[in-house]
Amino acid sequence: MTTNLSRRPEPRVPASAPALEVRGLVKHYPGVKALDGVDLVVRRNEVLGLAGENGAGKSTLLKALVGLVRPDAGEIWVRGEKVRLGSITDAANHGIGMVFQEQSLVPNLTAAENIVLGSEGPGVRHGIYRWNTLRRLAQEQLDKIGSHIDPLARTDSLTFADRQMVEIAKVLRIEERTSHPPVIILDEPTSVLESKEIETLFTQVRRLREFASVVFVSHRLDEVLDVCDRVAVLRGGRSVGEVPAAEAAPAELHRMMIGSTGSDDHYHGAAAERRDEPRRPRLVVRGLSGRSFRDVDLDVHAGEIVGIVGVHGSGREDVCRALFGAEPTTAGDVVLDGEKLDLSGTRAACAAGVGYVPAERKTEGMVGPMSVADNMTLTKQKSRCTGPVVRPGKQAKLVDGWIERLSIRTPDRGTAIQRLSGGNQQKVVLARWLVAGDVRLLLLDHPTRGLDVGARSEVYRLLRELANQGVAMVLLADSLEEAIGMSDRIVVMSDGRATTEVAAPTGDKPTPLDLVKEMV
Amino acid sequence: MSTPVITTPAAEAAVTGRAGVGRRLTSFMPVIALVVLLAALTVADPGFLTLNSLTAAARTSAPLVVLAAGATLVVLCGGIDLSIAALCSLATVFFALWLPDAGGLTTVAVIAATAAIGAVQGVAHVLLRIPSFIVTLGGMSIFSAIALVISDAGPIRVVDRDATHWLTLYVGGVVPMAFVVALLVVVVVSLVLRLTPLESWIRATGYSESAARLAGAPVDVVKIAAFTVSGACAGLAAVMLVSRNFSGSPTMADNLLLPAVAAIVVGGTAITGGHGSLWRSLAGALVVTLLRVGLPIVGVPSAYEQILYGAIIVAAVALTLDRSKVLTIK
Amino acid sequence: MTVTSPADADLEVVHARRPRPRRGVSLRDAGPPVALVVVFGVFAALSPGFRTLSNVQNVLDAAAVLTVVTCGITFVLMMGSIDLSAPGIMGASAIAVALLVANNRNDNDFGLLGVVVAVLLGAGLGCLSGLALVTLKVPSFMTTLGISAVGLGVATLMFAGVQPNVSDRMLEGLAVERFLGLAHLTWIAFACVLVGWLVQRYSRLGRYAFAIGGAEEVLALSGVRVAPYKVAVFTMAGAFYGLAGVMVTSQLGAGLVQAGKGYDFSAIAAAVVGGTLLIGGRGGILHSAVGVLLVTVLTNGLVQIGVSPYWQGGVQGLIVVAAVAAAVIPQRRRNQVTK
Amino acid sequence: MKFTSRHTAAAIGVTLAAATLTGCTEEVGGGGPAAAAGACDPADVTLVGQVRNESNPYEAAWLDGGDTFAEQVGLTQQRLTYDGDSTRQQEQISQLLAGDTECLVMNVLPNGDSDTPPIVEGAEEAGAYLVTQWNKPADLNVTDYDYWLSHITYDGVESGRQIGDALAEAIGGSGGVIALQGVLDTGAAKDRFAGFEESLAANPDVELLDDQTANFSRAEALEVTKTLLTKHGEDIEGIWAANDDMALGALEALQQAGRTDVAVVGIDAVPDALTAIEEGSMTATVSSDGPWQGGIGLAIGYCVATGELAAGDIADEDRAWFAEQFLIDQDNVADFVSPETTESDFACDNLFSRSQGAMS
Repeated sequence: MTTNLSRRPEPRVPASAPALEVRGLVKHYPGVKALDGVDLVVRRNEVLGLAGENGAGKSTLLKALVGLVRPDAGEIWVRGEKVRLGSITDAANHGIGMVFQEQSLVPNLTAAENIVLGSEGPGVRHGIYRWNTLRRLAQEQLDKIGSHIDPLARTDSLTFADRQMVEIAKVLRIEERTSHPPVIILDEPTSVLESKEIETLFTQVRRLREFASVVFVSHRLDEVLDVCDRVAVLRGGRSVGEVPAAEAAPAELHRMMIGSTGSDDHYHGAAAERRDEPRRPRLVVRGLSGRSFRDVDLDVHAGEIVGIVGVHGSGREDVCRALFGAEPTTAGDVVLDGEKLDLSGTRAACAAGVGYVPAERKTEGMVGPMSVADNMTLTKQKSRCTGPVVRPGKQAKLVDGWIERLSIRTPDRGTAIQRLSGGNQQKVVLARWLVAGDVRLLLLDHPTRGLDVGARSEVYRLLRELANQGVAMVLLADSLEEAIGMSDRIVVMSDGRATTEVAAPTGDKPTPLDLVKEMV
Repeated sequence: MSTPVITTPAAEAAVTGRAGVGRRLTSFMPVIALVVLLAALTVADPGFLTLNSLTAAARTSAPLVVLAAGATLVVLCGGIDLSIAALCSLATVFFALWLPDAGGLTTVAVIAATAAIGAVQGVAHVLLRIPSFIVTLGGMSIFSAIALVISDAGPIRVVDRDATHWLTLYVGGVVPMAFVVALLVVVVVSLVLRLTPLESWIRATGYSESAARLAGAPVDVVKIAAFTVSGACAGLAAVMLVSRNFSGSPTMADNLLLPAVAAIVVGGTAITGGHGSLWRSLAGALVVTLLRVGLPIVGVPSAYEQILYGAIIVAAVALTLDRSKVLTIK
Repeated sequence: MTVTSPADADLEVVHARRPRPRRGVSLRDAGPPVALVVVFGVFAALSPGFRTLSNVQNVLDAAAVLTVVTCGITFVLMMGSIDLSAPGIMGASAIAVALLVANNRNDNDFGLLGVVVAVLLGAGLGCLSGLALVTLKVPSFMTTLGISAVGLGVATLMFAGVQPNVSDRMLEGLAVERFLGLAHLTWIAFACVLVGWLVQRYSRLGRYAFAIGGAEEVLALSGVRVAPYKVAVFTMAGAFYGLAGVMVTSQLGAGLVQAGKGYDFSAIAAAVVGGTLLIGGRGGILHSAVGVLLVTVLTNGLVQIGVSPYWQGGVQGLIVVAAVAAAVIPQRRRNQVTK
Repeated sequence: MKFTSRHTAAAIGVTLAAATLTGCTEEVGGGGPAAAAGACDPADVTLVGQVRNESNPYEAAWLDGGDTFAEQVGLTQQRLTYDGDSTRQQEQISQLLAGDTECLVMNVLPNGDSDTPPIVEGAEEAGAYLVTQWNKPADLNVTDYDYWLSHITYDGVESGRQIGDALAEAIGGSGGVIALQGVLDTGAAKDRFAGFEESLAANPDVELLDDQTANFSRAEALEVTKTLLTKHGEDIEGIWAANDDMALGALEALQQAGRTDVAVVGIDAVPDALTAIEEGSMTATVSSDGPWQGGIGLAIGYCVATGELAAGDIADEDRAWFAEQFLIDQDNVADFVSPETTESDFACDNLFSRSQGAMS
């Protein structure tokens, strides 16, 4: 322990007691100790960052704080008072609320309803909605964070960033339940936001600090350091330390998270090794148009990684999907290795040696309840079949081989993929395209979304190796830094068009600021 | 390719025990339910558990088994086929009408026709993106209408019984041929699924259609194939019914729809898709058959019979459904 | 089942370049009413018998029972569940009401109270299927199928071999007496639509049913206990079926076990045609009411223009499929999930 | 798990193949019937009555009649209902025949004509005594079978004509009428309508405006009649219904339309129809005495099973016969309000006393 967190404040002085305190929290799951005596203090009017790799126990801890998980041992104190949080309502009554990683709004209700959902108060009398009151209540919440959303708009008609605002407005409702300043937990609020939206969010977080305590969780350490006052680090279900954000550097945090010194710049490590010789163009896209993009030209050479950057609505995701045949096109030619690529459907793309890693891993990337082996061999039947017949032995050998080569941590190949951690899931999804050894073009839509630093590094390394073997890649990166670090060239898309192309060779990388100028 | 260097000693949430006794038990639940029901019926009427009686029940169950087996494929893909019973009725009419001309080929012709009709539904579902519930609900009324019109709303006697005689035989003197055929359908289809990539495609489609599609699984083809097989099974079930009733009628099998769906669900196949199997439906169909014929035979009055039937199928599903595999219960 | 797939979200983000937050009814809801007008127009052009005032009254009267059943089923469908219990619940309530008001079987003469008890019986049976759903975690498809069988059994028990004939003036009058040219039952159906709409729009129950269909897990994360609302929705649906059973008894002047035969699928078809889709979170009472009218107009019109009764079912089936196809084709996407 | 299943599947496959090779036989267990002569101890006889459902007053009364007979001979009747579902009827019968069939007596109402052959053949094979009523394909001869003792029906043509004539008389010999047909797949529905057509031929001024099927159902008759009333309006002066349930449905439709001037006739003499005739809202019906039907079928089987009556002694004209029926109108309705069967109706020497002759 590098901290003095386990100090028990005695006697209790409510007035100066921390907003939230966790002492020795323990939680077992079958086969794993998710929390192994975590201590944490959240002071009043501060933004506390919470860092830790996947599996460090962050999400279990957060769930315990909002009553979704009942700890096996340990205590939770709120403003100097020991509490038992049996449900999310309990937590809300104690002024603790959480913005969940995956947006937790009901798409077909109005924004106002979502904001007051579960705590309608005077908005609902005897089970009857009073729409005017409801709207006023919601408006009050939106005003708090300075948002101008129409409270009666249907939530699914709002932009993503607006929905995030609704989400925060919703969490702030817990103020109504308690006279004390609330504790707001933000779990990975930025993972799907673009930089401009992130700025707006940070402004709101700083504003929240005026009257509340905030727990901020993110995989992006730079963000954590940017917005937080203090950062607490978890590792292996334990608190391993905390640092004032002003004094800390990402490298130091990273070291605390993984327990050894890691490379801050994990993008470039592998890149340095790559052979940088000119290659023939593998993918040639001319004048590709679709519902959300027009006249997109794109060249990708064998062994090259081309990043596409752009804000939400730039159409880059759709271009990516269109190249895989998953989004209709209205015009344009796509040639892969000299042959016209059939964009009529995903099957044709797969057959031509195109692979796609979707952004939404859980719903689109993998089939959760199915085994690692089945997920890995779902696409390339030749790899496990003789004629039309699946050869279990062949499949087992192949899958085990890839599990080993990619260091996929799984009890065995028959385990349901949904029971693996995010990074390992993503490796299985990537392996799907590699098993047949015929992949020529990989389309990567946020391949590292939701992965921790360690898992990210592994994915980067894997992608680099693939590039060295001559696979062409189109990368929609999670952050500008990632795009810059990983790509050889960067195409900027804006409003459905590919506007600029920026070269990004090793040693002569553009800065994020250069790109942002082009994007807007 | 080299092994990545960075290793993170993180606790794996994934490490949990292998299929425990509990999970093994859930996968045998349909059979357990069947045995319990049989035991209960025997207690109610000791005369029920005789070879003859079981043979008759097996013979009775054959069309239901076949119908349920076919529709199970559609359910595994995440859809539902409400048209099986109406299609089966239509097929009995086809059979009766075609038999004089087609003779021994009638069986094949009928199965081919219903398979084609099933395929058409599959294509409509896939191409027009209409939910299978609606396509097959529409199909149900359309097939009934066609059957009524071509049969002139009446049953058609089948005088020439040679074409269906083989189905009324008994294998080894005990096992009804119709049941053997039904078993064969279950076994053959199960084996085909297991031995080819079809099973993983079907499951992937049922669990997560978009993931399956983005993994390049031939989702559309698999779905159409499922509907085709379901149609073919309706045709085969029709031949079985004709062999039993010596006639074809436009409403003959209509009342088998809900029992067939009940059989699938009682077997523990998730109505949301992905999880389940044909042998489960086989067990489910036997449970439903025992309920349909067993309860009145052991002397349960008709009013109580319905109440019991309702209560027992709900209880059976509560027993057999493996909730760890089904995420949402709607 | 979550309605918005990630692909959906992307699509919306794209559209968001021209921000157009939607408040109320969208264009895609306009299909069924337009279809209703078109179908009505076609029949009116084809058949002089169809366009008479008395036939319009007849259509509205004929739609009454189906409307009430559909009101109930709509809430269940909005949650993304399904309900096949209408035949059983209607049968039970039909016999119950016939035995409770003045009749030829016993000396009961509870009048309106009898009606209330029958509706409560329906609500009770509906409650049972809801309870089985949330406590046993059995899919609603099966619980409601089971409850339907139970309802028929209860009805047969009460029937006891002798048809109960209603001699209660009030109950018989509902089907016979008219107000503004429409039978009282039809006005009851109107009232049900109104009540249903109010519940859907202004009650927590209705809004939550809608939300459960939209994103059930979100409600749980917001601290809402979903189970009671699910049970309540099934209970309310049961009450509607109970009322429908009473209405059938009023029309027939006798309690029939088969009073609700076929209403399960026709109500689902009507709701779906109206735009209340089976995935949940879409549509509503008014959509379903339009669907009921569409189906009833079709039935009536096909008889009026002399289509063979054998074909009528088939034509209706085709139109249901066509209506849904017309509704979904404009929104078709690649990689779209259709169950 | 995977591999276990695979092996199981393979094992099943092999077993099946082996079983198939062993050969197929015609039937399961048990010997064939020797002759249809019974020597059962009266106490060993099993009586089974099977009708569509108990939620139909006529059929419930039928089963009650069966109970009355069973009580008379000190036995109980097993009541079976198949909910109007042909498939289910066959399933029940075959399950029943798989049990002890030695002294089994069945009195069955087949769902439709086409359902009779498999029942008959099943009973013949199992050696169970069978009496069927109402529905039988014309070309299926009772005399070709040993255990199918008798088929009883009412002359549908006659009843259809009788009520047709009564209807014509009620509307004064001329005017428009509509007809509600029964389940088209049944002999009863066809015969009755044929009889009505005879009546129409005899009353040329009565015009048949429309005929629709309402499947013997009260609810369907209500809807169909409503639609036909809007279609033909005042032209309708009479409604001919192939059974009383439909007639009663039509009465409701008339009441809702505020029409009191339309004559309605039906067949079956269900209690409600008799009440309606007493009240004057319905014109006529034809009796078909459910309780007697429920008893007589069992009685014939019982007498043969116990040896009191040799199957061979039943005259050919008593193997398929029309039972006596009466036209009921306001004049004689009082006599039929509570139909009763007497013990002597079911005495072994009096079984065929209600015969109106063999089926032609």
